[in-house]
Amino acid sequence: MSFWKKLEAVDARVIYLILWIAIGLPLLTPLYLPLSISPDTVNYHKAIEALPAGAVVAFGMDVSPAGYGGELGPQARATAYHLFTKPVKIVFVSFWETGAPLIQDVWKNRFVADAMKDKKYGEDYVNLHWIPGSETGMAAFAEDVWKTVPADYKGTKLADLPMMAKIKSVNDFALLVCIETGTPGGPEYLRQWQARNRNLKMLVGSLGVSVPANIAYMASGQYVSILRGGRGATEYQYILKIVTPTDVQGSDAMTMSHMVVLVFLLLGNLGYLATKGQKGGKK
Amino acid sequence: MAVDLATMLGIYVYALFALGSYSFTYKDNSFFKFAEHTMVALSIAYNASVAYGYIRFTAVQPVITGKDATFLIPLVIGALFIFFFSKKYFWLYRFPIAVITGTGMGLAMSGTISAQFLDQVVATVRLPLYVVDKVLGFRPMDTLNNWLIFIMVMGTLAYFFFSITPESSLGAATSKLGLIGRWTMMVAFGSAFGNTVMTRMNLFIGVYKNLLRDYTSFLGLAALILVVATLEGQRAKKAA
Amino acid sequence: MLETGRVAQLFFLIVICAAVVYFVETARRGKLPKLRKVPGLDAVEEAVGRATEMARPVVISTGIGGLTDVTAPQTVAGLSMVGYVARLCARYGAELIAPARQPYVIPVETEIIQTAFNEEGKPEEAARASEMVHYLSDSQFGYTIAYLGLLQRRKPAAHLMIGGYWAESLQLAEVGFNVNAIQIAGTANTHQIPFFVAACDYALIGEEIYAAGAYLSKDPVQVGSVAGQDVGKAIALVLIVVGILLTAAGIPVLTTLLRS
Amino acid sequence: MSFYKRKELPIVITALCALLMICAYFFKIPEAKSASTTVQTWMLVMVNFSVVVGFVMVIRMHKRRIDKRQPGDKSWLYSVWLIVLLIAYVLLGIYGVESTRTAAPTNDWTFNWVFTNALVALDSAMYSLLAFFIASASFRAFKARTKEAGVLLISGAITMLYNAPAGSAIFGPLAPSFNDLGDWILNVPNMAGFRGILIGAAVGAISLGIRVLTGRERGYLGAGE
Repeated sequence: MSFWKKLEAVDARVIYLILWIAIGLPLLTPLYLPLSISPDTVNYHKAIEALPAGAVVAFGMDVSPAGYGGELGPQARATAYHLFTKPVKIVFVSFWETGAPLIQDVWKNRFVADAMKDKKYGEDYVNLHWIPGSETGMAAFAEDVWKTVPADYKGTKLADLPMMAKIKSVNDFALLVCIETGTPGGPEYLRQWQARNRNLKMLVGSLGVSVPANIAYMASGQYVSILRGGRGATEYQYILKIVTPTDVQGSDAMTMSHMVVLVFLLLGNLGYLATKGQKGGKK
Repeated sequence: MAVDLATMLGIYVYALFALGSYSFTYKDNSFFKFAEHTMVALSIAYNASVAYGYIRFTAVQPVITGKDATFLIPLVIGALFIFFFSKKYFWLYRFPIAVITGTGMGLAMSGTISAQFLDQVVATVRLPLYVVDKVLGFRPMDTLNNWLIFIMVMGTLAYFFFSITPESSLGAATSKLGLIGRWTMMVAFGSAFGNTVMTRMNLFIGVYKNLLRDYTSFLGLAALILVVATLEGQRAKKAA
Repeated sequence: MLETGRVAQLFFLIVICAAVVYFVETARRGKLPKLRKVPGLDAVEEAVGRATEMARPVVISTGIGGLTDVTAPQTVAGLSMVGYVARLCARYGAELIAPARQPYVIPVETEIIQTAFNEEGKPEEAARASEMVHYLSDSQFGYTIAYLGLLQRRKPAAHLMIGGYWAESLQLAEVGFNVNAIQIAGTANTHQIPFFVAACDYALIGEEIYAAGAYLSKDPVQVGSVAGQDVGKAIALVLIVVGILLTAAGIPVLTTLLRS
Repeated sequence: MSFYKRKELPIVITALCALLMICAYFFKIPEAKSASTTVQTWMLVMVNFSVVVGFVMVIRMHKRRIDKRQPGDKSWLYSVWLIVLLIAYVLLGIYGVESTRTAAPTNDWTFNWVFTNALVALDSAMYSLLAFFIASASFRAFKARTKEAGVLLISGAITMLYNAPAGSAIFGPLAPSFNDLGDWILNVPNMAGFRGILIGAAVGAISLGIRVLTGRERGYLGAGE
């Protein structure tokens, strides 16, 4: 048996073990590998910086636990932190049943909690929790917020939340930040919110898997910008200067994991080219 | 650092389920099946609970207090879902489904035409095929990119024409254009592939980080699961 | 009366809908529009032929989608392919295995296979159609584990996957590759297409599975809507060409019109 | 069979609801707009009842597994656990809603604890299993057997290097040019490809809609006449 054939016949579990070790190393000691910042993240940051005082921002927390546990958690926390440092009003809402309780999890983050200290619930920000019905829920919310959401997450009536007095429909929002796992997400907001309010700017916190499709919406100007998966989240943290050692470890681990896959891909294909023709039968 | 019991227990539960799920990569075993069944039960129960909360306070409350009795209508129609399980009255189940599908379809259709059709067309139409910057003058790279986008978008669209057969001259031209489209999409799917790797790896890193919060639970449970899975594997081999 | 900025939208919505309705209705009245053959279909016949030569089975699955939700068109396309492959298997005498995830897909699939074998004049095999459909598990990962086991045990020479596939696509394609099967796969789930292209011999991309399904089944609604959708795409293409030339000529009239 | 039991009436209702939404979106008719908002809010209530179907279906299926258990096979115990846990967690959720007097069961401490520690762990871990499969498939299955697969893999490899935070560093002084290449792939061929796919998908969605509206697509209404 040739070297390549032996290599190809390796137990998949060996590959899995290599992955555990390669990612584990940077998680134990940060390597402080370098990082460059992509233009999309810069534009994302700029769009929030440019918000005028008093602007109303919708924060769509449309995430699954898995999305939040991976790339979207850091994105959501960094975005919330950034928004809370600005003199704007924020309406948190979720069209994913699993996303709503995670809004409170975002608030627990050290940096977010710190930025929230001077903000008053009901005057500067509200949490309207979960709205069912997916795309229909979005349409209903866009047309009539008060009719769709009678009360906030604690059961307080909207009439008792001062900032909601001026927020009746999608036309009252200047910006929508959508942290999206899937459907409903950005495209549904485009169809139901931006189609009704052509002036609504949109920022999207995107999973890596959705980046390629989201680029098309960005190129057409429908989205102002996007955060590109976990990479985008890390870059954004760097811009905002809220990077912790754990984040650095995560970023290093990301590099390591990509390198592992690349090496496997390379070895696998070298082996394939080396043994090509020996196999027979298979094109 | 003192950690309260609930937090500690939480860390162990998290590790049990995360490692139980990962144990599938070693071999199928009881811990994985336990994790899988727990996930199904919890996710359905979670959705049912939030649904209950919504119905309770958005619809039932206004009806009970007499504030808005019209909510009785969706409550009754919605309740027809239960007839999904009746052979005799199955037809009743179709009414709530009809309202939900119709509303969703209507909204999606009216929104799609602007957001995904016209806006994407307009964005392509707006690309200048000869880019001149006021300061920098003629921009060859930008010009080339715009041409490429123009041709590649057309190619991708052409690839998905199915009712033009390649015998006609129009068909031959379309299939040539479509070929460009197929290659364009291969590059695009490569990009999708790379970005999928990023998402999956980041998710694993996120869980891994949480597991590393506490070494005792992580390593202890990992060892336990490995031993049990190995023993189970040996027993299954003997039985077979 | 019309909302501002939505005139063009309504116009194109009506045009696309009308095109689909027109082609579906003429197809129902017996005038089927001609569809081109999707290239992957030739590969299917070759794969089944090879399985026959090697006396190894053909495995075909229709994904993990349902028949009652938005994933239904993908499953239906997969079922059309099952019918085609079953006919080929009957003709050549290859063994057919069809793993299934959704319990309610099973009777439909069994009937399709039965009809195919009957039409090819193999009534004895047709009677055993229900043994060819393997119900594995309704849970996504349970289905995957059982499917992988099946591929490893039976070592098919041809492995086809047409329908809605999600996370499992990768593992199925990997194991199919490792048992040296010729693999032909297709799905409309964009995220999964790269895995199919990278690990399979032939990949049907996105809408191609609908076209292949319509081509094979000759179902008027399917064929009609494929033809009708072509009109929609042709409109986009013409708008882009005319518009970009007008823009180049410095006349942005089309953009204004489309936004009206 | 009587008229109302057939599929025609539901199809008419589907079409009417869809047309109402379309009218309210395109036309300035206040009556249509307010009617559409009302139907939408009603729909948001109705759609919640659909969880009952999944709930009962899964219990039935696992009950069948328990009933059909074979001696020596212990796997039915998982079904028992599933049913018990399912019912217990729903009861806890209902208790949470009633005791906190809010629509969110997660306002209850215990319910939220299970959500954060069990459900979040399971969801994340199950989906991240893919990380392992991608790694092994990269080594064992993703081969440049055709030119197309070759192009895909090269584009994928460049994207991965570009995405890895320190990936482009291996190019040393050429790193910025490499990043430009990564950006170019994303913004030119990738964007063009996905734009084409999006336009095609939009047409497909509209086509599905009109088929449902005209009653040519009936799968969503279930089997039977």
